[in-house]
Amino acid sequence: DDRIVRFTASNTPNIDPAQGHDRASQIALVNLYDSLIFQDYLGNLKKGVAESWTVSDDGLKYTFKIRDGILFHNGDKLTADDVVFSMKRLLTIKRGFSYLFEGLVKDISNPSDDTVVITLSEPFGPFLSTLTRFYIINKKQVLEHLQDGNYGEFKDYGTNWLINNDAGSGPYKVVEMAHNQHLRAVKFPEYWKGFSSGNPEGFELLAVSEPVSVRTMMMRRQLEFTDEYQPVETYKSLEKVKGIDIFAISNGKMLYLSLNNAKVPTDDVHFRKALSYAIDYEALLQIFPWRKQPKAPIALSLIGAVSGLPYYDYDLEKAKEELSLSKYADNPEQFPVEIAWVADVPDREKLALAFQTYFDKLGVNVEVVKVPWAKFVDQASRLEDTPHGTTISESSHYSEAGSLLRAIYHSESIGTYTNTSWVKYPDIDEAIDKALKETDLNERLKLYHKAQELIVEYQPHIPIFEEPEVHAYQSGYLTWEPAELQKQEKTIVPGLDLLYMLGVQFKEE
Amino acid sequence: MEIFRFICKRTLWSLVALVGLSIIIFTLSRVVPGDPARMALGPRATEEAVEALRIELKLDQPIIYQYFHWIASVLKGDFGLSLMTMRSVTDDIKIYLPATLELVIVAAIIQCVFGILLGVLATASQGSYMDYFLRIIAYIGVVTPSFVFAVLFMLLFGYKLPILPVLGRTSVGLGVQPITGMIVVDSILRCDFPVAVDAFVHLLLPATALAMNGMAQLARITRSSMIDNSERDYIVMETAQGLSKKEIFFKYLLRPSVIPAVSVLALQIGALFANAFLVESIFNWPGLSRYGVEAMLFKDLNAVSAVICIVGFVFIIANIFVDILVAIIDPRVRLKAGE
Amino acid sequence: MNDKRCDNFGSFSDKTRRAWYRLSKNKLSVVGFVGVVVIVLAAIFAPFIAPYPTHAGKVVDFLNANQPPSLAHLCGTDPMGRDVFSRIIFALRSTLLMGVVVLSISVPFGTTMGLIAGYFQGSLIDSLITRLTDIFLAVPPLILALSVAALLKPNLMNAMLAITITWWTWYARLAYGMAVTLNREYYVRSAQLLGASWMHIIFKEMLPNCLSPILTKMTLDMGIVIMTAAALSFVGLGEQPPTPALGTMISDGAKYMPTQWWLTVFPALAIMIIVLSFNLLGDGFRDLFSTEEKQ
Amino acid sequence: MSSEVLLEVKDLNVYYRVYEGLMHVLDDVSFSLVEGERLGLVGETGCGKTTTFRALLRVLDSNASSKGDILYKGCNVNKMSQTELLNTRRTEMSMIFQDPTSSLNPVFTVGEQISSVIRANLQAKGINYSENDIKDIALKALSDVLLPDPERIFDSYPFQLSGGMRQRICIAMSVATERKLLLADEPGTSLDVTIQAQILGLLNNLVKTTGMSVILATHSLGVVRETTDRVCIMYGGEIVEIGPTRSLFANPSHPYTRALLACVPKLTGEGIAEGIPGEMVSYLNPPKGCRFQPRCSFCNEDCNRTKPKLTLYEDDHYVACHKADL
Amino acid sequence: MDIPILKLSMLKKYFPYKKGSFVKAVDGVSLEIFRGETLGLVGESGSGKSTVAYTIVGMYEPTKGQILYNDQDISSLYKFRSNEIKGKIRIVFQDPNSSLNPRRTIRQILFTPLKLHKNDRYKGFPASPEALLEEVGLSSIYAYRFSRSLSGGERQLVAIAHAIATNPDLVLLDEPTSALDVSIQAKVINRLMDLQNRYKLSYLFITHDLSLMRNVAHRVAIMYLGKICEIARTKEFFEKPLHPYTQMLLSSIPVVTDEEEQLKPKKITSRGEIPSPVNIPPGCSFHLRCPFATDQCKKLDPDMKELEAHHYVRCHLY
Ligand SMILES: Nc1ncnc2c1ncn2[C@@H]1O[C@H](COP(=O)(O)OP(=O)(O)OP(=O)(O)O)[C@@H](O)[C@H]1O
Ligand SMILES: Nc1ncnc2c1ncn2[C@@H]1O[C@H](COP(=O)(O)OP(=O)(O)OP(=O)(O)O)[C@@H](O)[C@H]1O
Ligand SMILES: [Mg+2]
Ligand SMILES: [Mg+2]
Repeated sequence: DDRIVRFTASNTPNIDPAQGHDRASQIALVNLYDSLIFQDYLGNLKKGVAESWTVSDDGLKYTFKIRDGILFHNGDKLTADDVVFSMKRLLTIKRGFSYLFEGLVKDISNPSDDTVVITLSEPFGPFLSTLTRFYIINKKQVLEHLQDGNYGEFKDYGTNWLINNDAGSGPYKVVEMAHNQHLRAVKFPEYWKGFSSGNPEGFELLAVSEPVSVRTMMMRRQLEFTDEYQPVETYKSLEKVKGIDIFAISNGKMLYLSLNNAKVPTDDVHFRKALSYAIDYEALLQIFPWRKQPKAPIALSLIGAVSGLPYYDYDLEKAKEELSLSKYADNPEQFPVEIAWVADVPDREKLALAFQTYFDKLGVNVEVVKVPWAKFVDQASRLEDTPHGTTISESSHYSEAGSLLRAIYHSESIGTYTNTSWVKYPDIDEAIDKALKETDLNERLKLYHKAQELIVEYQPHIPIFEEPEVHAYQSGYLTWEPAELQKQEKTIVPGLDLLYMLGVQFKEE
Repeated sequence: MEIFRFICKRTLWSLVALVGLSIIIFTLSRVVPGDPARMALGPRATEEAVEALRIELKLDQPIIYQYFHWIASVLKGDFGLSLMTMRSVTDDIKIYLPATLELVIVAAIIQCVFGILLGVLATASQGSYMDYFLRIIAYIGVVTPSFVFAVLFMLLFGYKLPILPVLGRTSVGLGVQPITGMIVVDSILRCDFPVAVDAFVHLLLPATALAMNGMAQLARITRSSMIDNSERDYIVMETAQGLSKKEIFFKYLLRPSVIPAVSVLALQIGALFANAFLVESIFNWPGLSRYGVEAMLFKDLNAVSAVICIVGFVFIIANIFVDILVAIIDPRVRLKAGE
Repeated sequence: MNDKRCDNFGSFSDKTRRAWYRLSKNKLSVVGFVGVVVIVLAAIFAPFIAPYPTHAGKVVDFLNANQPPSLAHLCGTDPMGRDVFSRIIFALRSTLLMGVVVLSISVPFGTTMGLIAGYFQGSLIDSLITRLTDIFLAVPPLILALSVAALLKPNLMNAMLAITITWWTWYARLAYGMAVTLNREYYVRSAQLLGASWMHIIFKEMLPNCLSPILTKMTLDMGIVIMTAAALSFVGLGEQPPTPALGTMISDGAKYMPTQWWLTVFPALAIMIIVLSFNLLGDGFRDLFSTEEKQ
Repeated sequence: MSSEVLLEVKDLNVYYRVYEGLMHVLDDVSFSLVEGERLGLVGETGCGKTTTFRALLRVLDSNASSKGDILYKGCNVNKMSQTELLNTRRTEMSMIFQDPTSSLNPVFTVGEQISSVIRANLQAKGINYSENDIKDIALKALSDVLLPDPERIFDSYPFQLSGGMRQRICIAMSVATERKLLLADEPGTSLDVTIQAQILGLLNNLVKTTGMSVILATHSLGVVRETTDRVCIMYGGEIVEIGPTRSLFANPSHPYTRALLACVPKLTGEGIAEGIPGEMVSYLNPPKGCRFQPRCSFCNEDCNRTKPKLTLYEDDHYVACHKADL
Repeated sequence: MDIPILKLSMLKKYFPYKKGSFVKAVDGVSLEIFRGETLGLVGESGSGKSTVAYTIVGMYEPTKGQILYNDQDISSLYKFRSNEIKGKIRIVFQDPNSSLNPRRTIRQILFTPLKLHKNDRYKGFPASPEALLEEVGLSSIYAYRFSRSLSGGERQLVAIAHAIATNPDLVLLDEPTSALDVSIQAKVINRLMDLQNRYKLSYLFITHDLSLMRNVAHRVAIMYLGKICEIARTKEFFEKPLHPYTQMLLSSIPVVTDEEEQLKPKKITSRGEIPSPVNIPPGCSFHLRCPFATDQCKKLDPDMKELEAHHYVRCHLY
């Protein structure tokens, strides 16, 4: 009855906007801080701290007008100075979401108290979308809490303090940050957007993701939302409980079998295609419910993803045909394929084993290896250590195709775990680069299309399915905006975090 | 006097062990795969940022230099920055260590008391159905990993029989100003008894789950040792002198028989730390083991080294403590100590 | 005793007969003996016993996933649709191998170290060995295993190596404790006064006298090693899928409790039967070595 | 000396189960004891002296079974309830164990062990006591057995003391509080003769002043001769001869008794006798007739077939031998 | 009987006890043992008899004094002694039960000394465990048994076999028969004397049993509180005991015949306290219990005097 929303995450968040970037931190940040631009569940860009903005014709200069009357949690007024400070701090510390802006934001200044000008070093189409991840902190408050550190005059830039406290203007403010345990926050009554009557009085983020614990708490009604990493069985058993609903949307995340294109035998495009045809996607959907079979190299829910490409489907005949075209047609069993799965996500083992069985039908020998996350990330940085195949999932960081295309298929991301191909496809690179530079949306979409066609051609990795974000939640006493929208059959575009507390309302008794 | 010298010698040698341990810790933590700088900054960080952090962490220096640098700062009580939580590791440890210690100590007590009690019970009922029953219980305890117990307790007490709290260290909103960091101790020190009770109740399930394994082993060891001793002449004599069964069992038979159990206890304290990880995750206990394993998976060098260091230290202390305990129980060991 | 039977005292047949008598006097150890034989046979003839021998290998049958126990699947099926019973039978192989290899290396090594330290009690060797065991005991096994996994290929062999590295210390401790008391026995003194070497004293005089507790611990350890192996597989070290391992089956299955209880309960039962059998047999062996019987 | 019968043992049989089969150790042992009497129990190693004592107190090893009646003050020990048994052990009978080293608990101080025994005794008698009383009683008992510095010994652990001291502690434990019957199993083996003599004197004193009875098992025939009223000679789990000390030493009638006496080294210095030829009796399948018959130089067919009964030889002096009068 | 095979001169062994004080277990013992001789060592319990034996054999390092074996100084711990000497001086421990390894067969036990001291054997000496068993009068069927299935007497014989296996010169027997009954004791003693005759062994025979001593020893030494107070040839010793403690001992021997009763000296009852070896009283250590003690005894510790040939006594009375 306290109207507190409790949800789980696999770890406690890092609530410093210049440091946090993982899942838990994203949820926390969106509720604690404000950004210049705000995106709604349907992907529309809305005014946030910026009341209005203009873009120069060359797409390099963005001018924002700062809204008047926004208060930080300690009562200070939010000014353009705070915005500039936040961006500079982010770019200096170089952690968290800074990767979205590094090398891109050339300069930021505040010609007046309510104007902020950002100059880019090159045009970047989705820039406004990325700004939803730029959180504004209270300069004065941070400066008051500096401790020793190595950022020159800014000492530690407030990093030590901001890990345990917030200096934001968002709808909720931190009351307790217990590492490895929980984050507790309560409503900030003076929030400029105001609250509706059903909004939670506070929220609690618990760092538990053990399935048993999560399930127990849900059933005891000690938890309102689960995290999205639960094994299918947890959701299935919770689905049967009265008052609990499962909510699943494809949020742009794609699970794929990422292949090492530089190693025998996955270096052969026909071999890769053969594998792509050998997977029984529909059967997989039976054990992995709420997923969608991929129809494009990236998730269809992203702006710019192309539906209607000729795409890979389960077809053993075609698979064998492709295999016979490959260099290894005569003796595929002599070229064992090593498929790694990340130990931290238990469901992945099922997948790896399924691949093993499917590829066996082609006569391809698969060795399944379990690797811990850290080891995998490390292996992915060296060609010779990168396994032939790895099941990995990746989500977009802004709601456009460019995010995933760049992360998974662009040669610049080789050496990170998202792209283990180790082979440059210059035409793909070029298409992606061009698209990202284009500020006109329609033009951009066309270029995205081009890139995706090329990718289908080379098939560097095999998309397995669009991986949805699945949450179980207490539908008995909560209404949740994304769920309501889904009921109205609207397409939800990833961008705003689903666990944005203003989208949650307690039902009136 | 002798015991004092014994403790001194024991402690001195433990220092040698600690140095050895530090070398092993250091090598191990470097050998664990993964690039710490990359892990810290996330997969999307630029190469320059990663390189900068690497230099900051002195990862570009030769390993010997790194070791001495590390040792020097550890001696100053500074374990460096945790890349995972972005806080000073020492600060993290200050939170996690007491939580785990509290858990491990309670588990060790449960283990000790109930293990030995069950052992005595089994000896007293030797050959009867009770004995077989206890034997089966012990085997279940030995072969069932502690996290399975944790899961079972979670299901049983969390759902079917919600009489005990299953998550966290205290109920929401309760807490005390830390002194030692162990909530039960702190709240008693501050005379805040409702919190003490609440914290203690929260300890019960995880500690029991953790203790089951060792408890079963202790029960077996105690039993076999007691049975070995029960035909000794001195027990026959005490029976013949008309001492009551209770006195014989709990005093004259137990004390000489409990020594192997106690020496095994020292080893089990290490095992408790190792097993605590999954139990801590299940009960959302902000403990050191969980922190350690997460740090390890995150390749958070400083945190990993610190955790092994602390655990090793605690273990060595526990070892000394148990040696002293044995010396107290068995005068032959104690009085020989000065030899 | 001027019994006729004295004449063939010590002959081989008499020794075995005597051993068997003592073993069989303890009914439970006969049960243990039979259990061990059955388990070993089951492991050897797994392909003939398991109803679905292929299920130990590359098989995924999602249509049959998560079936509760039935006549077709005695212990139900797992989320991959594989027959749990068949997998348990096959898992016996690696499980037994693991237990036997780890113990047969770490027990002799640890015991020897412990005895040496105990025999030279108070000397430098003693301090060095005991502190060395302290160090090895103090390093969390999971971390040690991770490092081994990092350096070497994550397979069963190296998992055994990782466990062995930590395991010997327990026996060293155990043997040390006993050696320290045996040191003061007159037969040890007598051997010293005779000029016997320390090797002789340790292996011939002391070792036979500390076998019984070591045996007991060893049989209990069968189960503990198996469970430790499961913990290692958590960090990716050990038997690689799809080859089944009992410990891993339990820890993976625990996630599906209580709905798919059979995933945890049956493998746990299997381990229990193994440990129980070895333990009962071990108790029998301990009786064999015990001096309690007065004659 | 009153002549009330304190203890009557009738047809006591004790068996031990071992690998080879069932050992029939005590075979129809019967004797009785009046109040204030001192009975010696003599026999070769393994003849069953300790077994007899342990049967009397019902503290036999777990592989033993005992049959027969042990009537202590008319009550059958073998049929007593646990509480009666406890009371008997606490206040009536007590036993000095043969091996002082192993019969003291190594991890408790001597004082603690003696105090426990005294406390149990006082409790059973319903006497009020304080811890100081107990310590006083214990200290007195320790000095009674001629231990120098009883205070120190009270606080010592058994392993800190020499063999002779430990033996005296076992004795002190049994005589600290008043008992009706003392079963002394080789109480003087590790003591030198002067101290042994004084300790035996102490026991004699107790017999005189408190009317306690003593059964004294020993290998030392000299001690038996000097301190007992009656002697009971055992061979192979049977009583072969029983009678007043004087008469028995003067007129040993059983061949075994004679052989035994011949083996005692004499102060006269005429060398050491050969020892009794032959081996000890096998309890697994003891000879049908007389158990001593295989080693006896006088035996005949009769001895081979029938077991001799204890028969009156002279005044209160019984012998179990077909050839006693030879 | 003229060259001593072993000579102790002013041997002392103190054990540290509490702070600064010592247990003076052996406090200046001088003895000679000749080839083929049995020297009986008698004394009250705790007087240091076992300690003397343990020091000779090298289990303890003497605090002071010398141990000469064939004129060679061997007063060091066993660790520093040559293997040859280890084989030449052997000990039979007080309790045969604890000196035989319960987990080894008799054959294994006896094989060890044979293997270790191969070189010392001359022709005719038993060279196999079975032969050794025969030598001490045990049947070789015992070879494969464990010690726990032997009787006390048999165990003692095995311990003796173990001791003579190296063909020693000197065997220290620490109360070898105190746990045995008289008939078995007789067998053991007979066997020992037999061995002595055949191999010219010397024995240091520790016992409480004076009647036994009367029959086995060539010479007898009496120990009281770490010191020798009388040494004499057996016959003279029993006929003319000089030291009051000796007289006290002899007078309290329990005997079995009236004839023996006559031989005992007049009963001397002891008085006073028994002193502890931690604080030995000044003067003669026996004066507290001595009925003849004078003032001189309280102050001055008497010296050893040779009263008659080979009859030494330490007493102010003479
Ligand atoms: N627990 C037992 N199991 C089997 N046999 C036993 C047991 N206890 C005693 N015996 C046997 O019973 C016989 C009698 O033993 P007991 O101890 O009564 O002899 P004893 O007369 O006291 O001898 P000693 O003079 O050596 O003390 C011996 O042969 C002994 O081996
Ligand atoms: N290792 C030791 N440490 C301290 N004191 C000891 C040690 N060994 C013996 N003593 C003490 O030395 C004294 C002599 O002991 P020893 O064993 O030589 O006596 P003993 O003459 O053999 O007596 P017993 O006839 O009882 O065997 C005793 O007071 C004993 O307490
Ligand atoms: Mg006896
Ligand atoms: Mg002695």
